[in-house]
Amino acid sequence: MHAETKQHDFEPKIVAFVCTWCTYAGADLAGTSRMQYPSNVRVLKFPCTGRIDPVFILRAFQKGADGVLVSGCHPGDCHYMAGNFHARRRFAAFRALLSFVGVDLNRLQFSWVSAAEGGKWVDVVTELTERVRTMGPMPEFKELEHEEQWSTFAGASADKVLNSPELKEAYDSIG
Amino acid sequence: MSRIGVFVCHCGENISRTVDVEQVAKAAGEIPGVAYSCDYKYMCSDPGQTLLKKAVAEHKLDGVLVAACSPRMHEKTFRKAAEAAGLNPYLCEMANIREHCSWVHEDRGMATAKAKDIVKLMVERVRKGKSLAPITVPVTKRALVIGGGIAGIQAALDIADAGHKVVLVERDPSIGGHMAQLSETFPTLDCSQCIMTPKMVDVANHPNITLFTYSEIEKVEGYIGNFQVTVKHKARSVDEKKCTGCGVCMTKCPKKKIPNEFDQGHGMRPAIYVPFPQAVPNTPVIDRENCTMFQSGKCGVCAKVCGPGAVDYEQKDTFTVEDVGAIVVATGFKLYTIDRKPEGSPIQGYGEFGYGTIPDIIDGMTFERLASASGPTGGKILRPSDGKEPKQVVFIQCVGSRAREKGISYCSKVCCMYTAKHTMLYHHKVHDGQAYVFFMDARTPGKGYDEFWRRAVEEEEAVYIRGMVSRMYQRGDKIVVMGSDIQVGTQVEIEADLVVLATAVQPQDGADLLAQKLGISYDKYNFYSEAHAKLKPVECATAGIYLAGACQGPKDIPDTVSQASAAAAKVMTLFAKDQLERDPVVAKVNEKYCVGCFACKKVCAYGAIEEKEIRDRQGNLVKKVAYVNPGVCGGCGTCQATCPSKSIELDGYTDEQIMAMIEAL
Amino acid sequence: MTPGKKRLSYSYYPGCSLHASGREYDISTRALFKALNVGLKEVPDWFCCGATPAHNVDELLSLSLCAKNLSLAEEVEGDLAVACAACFSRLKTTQHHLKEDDTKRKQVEVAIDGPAAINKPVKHILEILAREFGLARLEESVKKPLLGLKVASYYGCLLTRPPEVPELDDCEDPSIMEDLLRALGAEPVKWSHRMECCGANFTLSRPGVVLKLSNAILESARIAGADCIMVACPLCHGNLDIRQKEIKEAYGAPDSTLFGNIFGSELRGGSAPDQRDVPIFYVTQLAALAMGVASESLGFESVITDPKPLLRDKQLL
Amino acid sequence: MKNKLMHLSNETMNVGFVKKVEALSGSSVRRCFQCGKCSAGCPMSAFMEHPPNRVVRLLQLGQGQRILAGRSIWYCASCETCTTRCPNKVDLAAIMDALRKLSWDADGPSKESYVQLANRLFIENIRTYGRQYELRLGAAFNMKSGQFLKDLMLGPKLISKGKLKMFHSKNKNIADIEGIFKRIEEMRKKGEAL
Repeated sequence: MHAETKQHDFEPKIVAFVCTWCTYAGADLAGTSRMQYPSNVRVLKFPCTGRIDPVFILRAFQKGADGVLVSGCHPGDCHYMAGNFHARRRFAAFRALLSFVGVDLNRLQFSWVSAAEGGKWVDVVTELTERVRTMGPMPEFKELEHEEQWSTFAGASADKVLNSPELKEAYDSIG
Repeated sequence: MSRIGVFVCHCGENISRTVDVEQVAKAAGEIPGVAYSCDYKYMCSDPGQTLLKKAVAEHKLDGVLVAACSPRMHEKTFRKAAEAAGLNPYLCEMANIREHCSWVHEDRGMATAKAKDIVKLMVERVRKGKSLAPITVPVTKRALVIGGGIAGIQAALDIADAGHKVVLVERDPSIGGHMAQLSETFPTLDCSQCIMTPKMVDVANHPNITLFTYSEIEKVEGYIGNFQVTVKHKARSVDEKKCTGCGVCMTKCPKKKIPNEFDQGHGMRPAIYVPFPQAVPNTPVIDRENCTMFQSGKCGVCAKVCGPGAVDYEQKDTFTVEDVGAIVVATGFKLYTIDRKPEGSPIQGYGEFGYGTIPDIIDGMTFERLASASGPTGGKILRPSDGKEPKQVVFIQCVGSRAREKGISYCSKVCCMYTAKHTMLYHHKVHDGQAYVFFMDARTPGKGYDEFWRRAVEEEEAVYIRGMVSRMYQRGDKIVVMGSDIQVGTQVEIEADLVVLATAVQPQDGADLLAQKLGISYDKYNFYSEAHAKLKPVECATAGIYLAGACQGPKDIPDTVSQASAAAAKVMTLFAKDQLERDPVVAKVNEKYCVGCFACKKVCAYGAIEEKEIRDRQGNLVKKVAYVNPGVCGGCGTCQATCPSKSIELDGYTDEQIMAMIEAL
Repeated sequence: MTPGKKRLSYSYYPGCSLHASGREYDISTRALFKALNVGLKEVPDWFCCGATPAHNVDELLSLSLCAKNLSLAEEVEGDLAVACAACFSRLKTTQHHLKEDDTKRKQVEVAIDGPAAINKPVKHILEILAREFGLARLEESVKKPLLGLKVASYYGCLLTRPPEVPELDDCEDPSIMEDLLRALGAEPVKWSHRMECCGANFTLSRPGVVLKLSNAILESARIAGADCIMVACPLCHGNLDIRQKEIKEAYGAPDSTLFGNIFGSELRGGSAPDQRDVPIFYVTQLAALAMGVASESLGFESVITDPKPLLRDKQLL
Repeated sequence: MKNKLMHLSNETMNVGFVKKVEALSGSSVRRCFQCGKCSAGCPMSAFMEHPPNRVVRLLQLGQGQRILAGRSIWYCASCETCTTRCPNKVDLAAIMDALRKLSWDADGPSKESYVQLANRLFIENIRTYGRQYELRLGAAFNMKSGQFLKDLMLGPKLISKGKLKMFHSKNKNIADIEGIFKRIEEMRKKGEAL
């Protein structure tokens, strides 16, 4: 039987950002094939990995994710021709940045999973879950969030953010 | 959105077995903004859909979430139902609690917890969703067909017969392609030219077809329904309008010993020539590399003898831009050569066959020309080296094909059949001759195909030897063929007079370059990729571009013609409407914030982003901003993730929606 | 007998074996037909059909010999009944070839100096019993049902192959023997080697071949739990019966083959190798026994692998 | 011979021989596409150096001499399994018959094999007696094959069981048989029959 039937002290929260054409379909295939994997993962669907803004990843860590998976079509197989290439370059830079600020890169995984790779999806998710489980919770960004509201998307409406006079001035000066 | 309805499906027992659906529905009902929630055995069933519609009306819902299977399964179903209930279909979403939850987890508690989470995330998505309207684009009802072989001809004729204008572009001086080169065709042995040339003439005479031969595709812009294709018309050096096709220039041309490509280099042609007598159009071209006039400036005989004065040495390449709504790609194939290849080429020739240095080792297409009544030998089977009639002919199948070591692991599909045909043609023409065929497998799926092959063996007395040839070398005027018969279990040696190689079918040279211009994908061999191997075998992943014939993969004539007609049918389907409707998941620019850096333009794979000038009332340029052409936008969202000022947004996947979902984690 | 139904009557071609090594087949056939009140009149002065050796090296001779026999049989009233599977196969093959091939027919007619009787119906004893006399009537006529007798019915090669020639039964899954056995009250066993070759006429030239092939048949019958094997061919009978002792010596305990050494005991459930005698019966012997014919007139004394202990055990003697 | 390099040409492929086989057997040789089903079911395959499918394959290549040089054809039991199961209607049993006849006629190297000897004695018996005389057949076989002790213990047993007759009477119409043999020989001499 699978690991999920065991009781663990720590159940990490894993967020997966996936493209709809390859990895989402691959995860569907894992389902139709009745494969089993840890239930820790929450999937967010995007049209393409090219759509995934690094800010999403930061925000996910902030909002309680202990591990993040980004997964899309294999290079060359992008439904949108080149979106995954842009994503690859973007995340290569982003990883360096994360590493620089001291985030353990073992918490963030990039994998290519095609629509035919249900088994690979299971492997990737299982591996990441178990790895993050051994690493324990990730407190850094969460603490940060309590300290300051630095994002326009921090739960508050845009009005509230624009309440600061500096921002309002800046906003009015545009266009 | 403050009145959201959540519908949790049991999917029989598929979901309810591991997920407590009642709890999920109850938890959903407690999410702020959810006005109604319930669970039901089969949401996709007719009563299930009715339940949804009724709930929308009764509870005045302004957004709907169905927690059930994958949206890839039933999103359309429920969006239709929502639309019928008066909601915008894009305000209906699905939470996947089957494929991503109940089927992959066994622990009921954890699966239920996960299902609740998924529903929570998706409720946020619905909450931030926007009404979207489908996008319409106009359709130019004019098609472009690239390639004038049997595939292109068939597609062009079908589309033209349906009443649409067609532009047919062919790279060579005449249409006809490989089929015009063939002698007789399997499995009926009817003469290829007899069935091919009437179709060529039909193309030339069809009022709806504009034929450009000796022309190539230079540039492709636009999108489905609205392509702008730049066609390069290579300088023919003969004015097509003036030329009457009398042929005097060809007879008078002093340079006559140029190997004719149409005869695989075994016949001769002059420097001003038509490739073969039935060529369409019957207008010659000057082969400038071999023409004395172009090489040394001294000659000009053709211009002198030309009555209408059609020869024009000054002619230049010209370009036209064709507006078309659909493109059929039918560029066909070439044959693998066993020559030694320059270093670095992925495909190596056959050193064990002497790298093609033995003149009497020929390929299948050359044999076709030898067997053809219009060929260099007038239909007599005579070997190239000394013109003698070969009495022992060895055919070798799978040369290049199914040879991983040569870089080709696919089966070329047509060789088994045409080799069987060759043995028959040979037997008909050389009664006392003996044909041998070395083969690994005889692959003859097709109507009447296996019977045809068996006829070659049983009635036409071809000796088929299961086994391959290891080496060939010249001994006197014979070619020693060293092979094996794995059924007998011995080595076999044959002293052959002629050896015919069934060489692999490969995509045309430059297939990759054309694909890049068209924005279509191709495989590692350069064969063009269809959108789906089974269900979309004719369409490219790029909308509005269709495939026909061997450019997609090795194909015989019946399959090619079928696919060409299928591609034509797809074009006609597209042309049946004046406007094209498409999914409104496209990017939009907030011109107020856009600073005109055009980072988005650089990353857009579709070329959908244009520069737009914003002017004041006086007409002074205020700033330049990006503009997304909704007809071209593919909806990947790369631009949005790239935009530094966050002023471009993909409908259906806005930052607001995604951030709301992340917040709900 | 059904009232008004004509008494069945046949001409009879016994063949060489039935007058020699297969005499008990002939004896029991005659006894059975008498018991069933079916007429049987031997064709006078019949010749050897040529059997396998003739067609092996000289097809024309083989066809001519059979054609000659067929025209001799024309003189006797009734369809031609044949007991020997080999003779039956040769006679049917001859008719089949001569019907299909005019050239061969003409050559044969020259050789036998007369017309070939290609339309004389040729019937195997099995056919006569199961179809013409009929299983129902046979069942009615049984006086001493063969209760508790587990029989492996062995068809061999020539009764059914090739299908267009004997036209007796399904060529890969026949049931005529089993049907017959059931009618006689016996229990046909399911087994694997019903149609395998026994080695046939190699008994003279290559007995080693016969030992190997026949051993496989006997083994299979034993594994299936059969008490005995029923045959319809004197050659098969010869190989399985006369050579049974030799087979045991060659392949018997301890199992001399590597396979036998390693797996033999497992296959047999850990017990010692099964060395049971497997008596071989002709179909007519069993049928006659069930009809209550005295066992003394069934030629059991000629059989090498003595069937009497088995029959006594089953209280059939 | 079995694995020797095979030179193929119009000269080395004996098509005439193959045509004879086809005429005698009434079965096409070329029709075989070498699926191997005949060899799969042949009870004698293990005893043959060329299994049945290879016999046909060699015929397809006009290599009759390779077949006749071997003993495969004499190990065919004529069980007809191959013919019955051939998916392509090749009558292999008949082809085997034809090959044996041609080997017999050609005085082939295997003519005096035990099988051949048994066949010859069998046919001689028919010519002399009209019917089989099993005792003589066995005795003559043992004499001629030099296996004087073969089945030594079996003979007397069979005699005592009445399975072998000591004496055998000729058919009354034995002249008819001689006529058949004579007329066949005549036809062959005149070339009216193969």
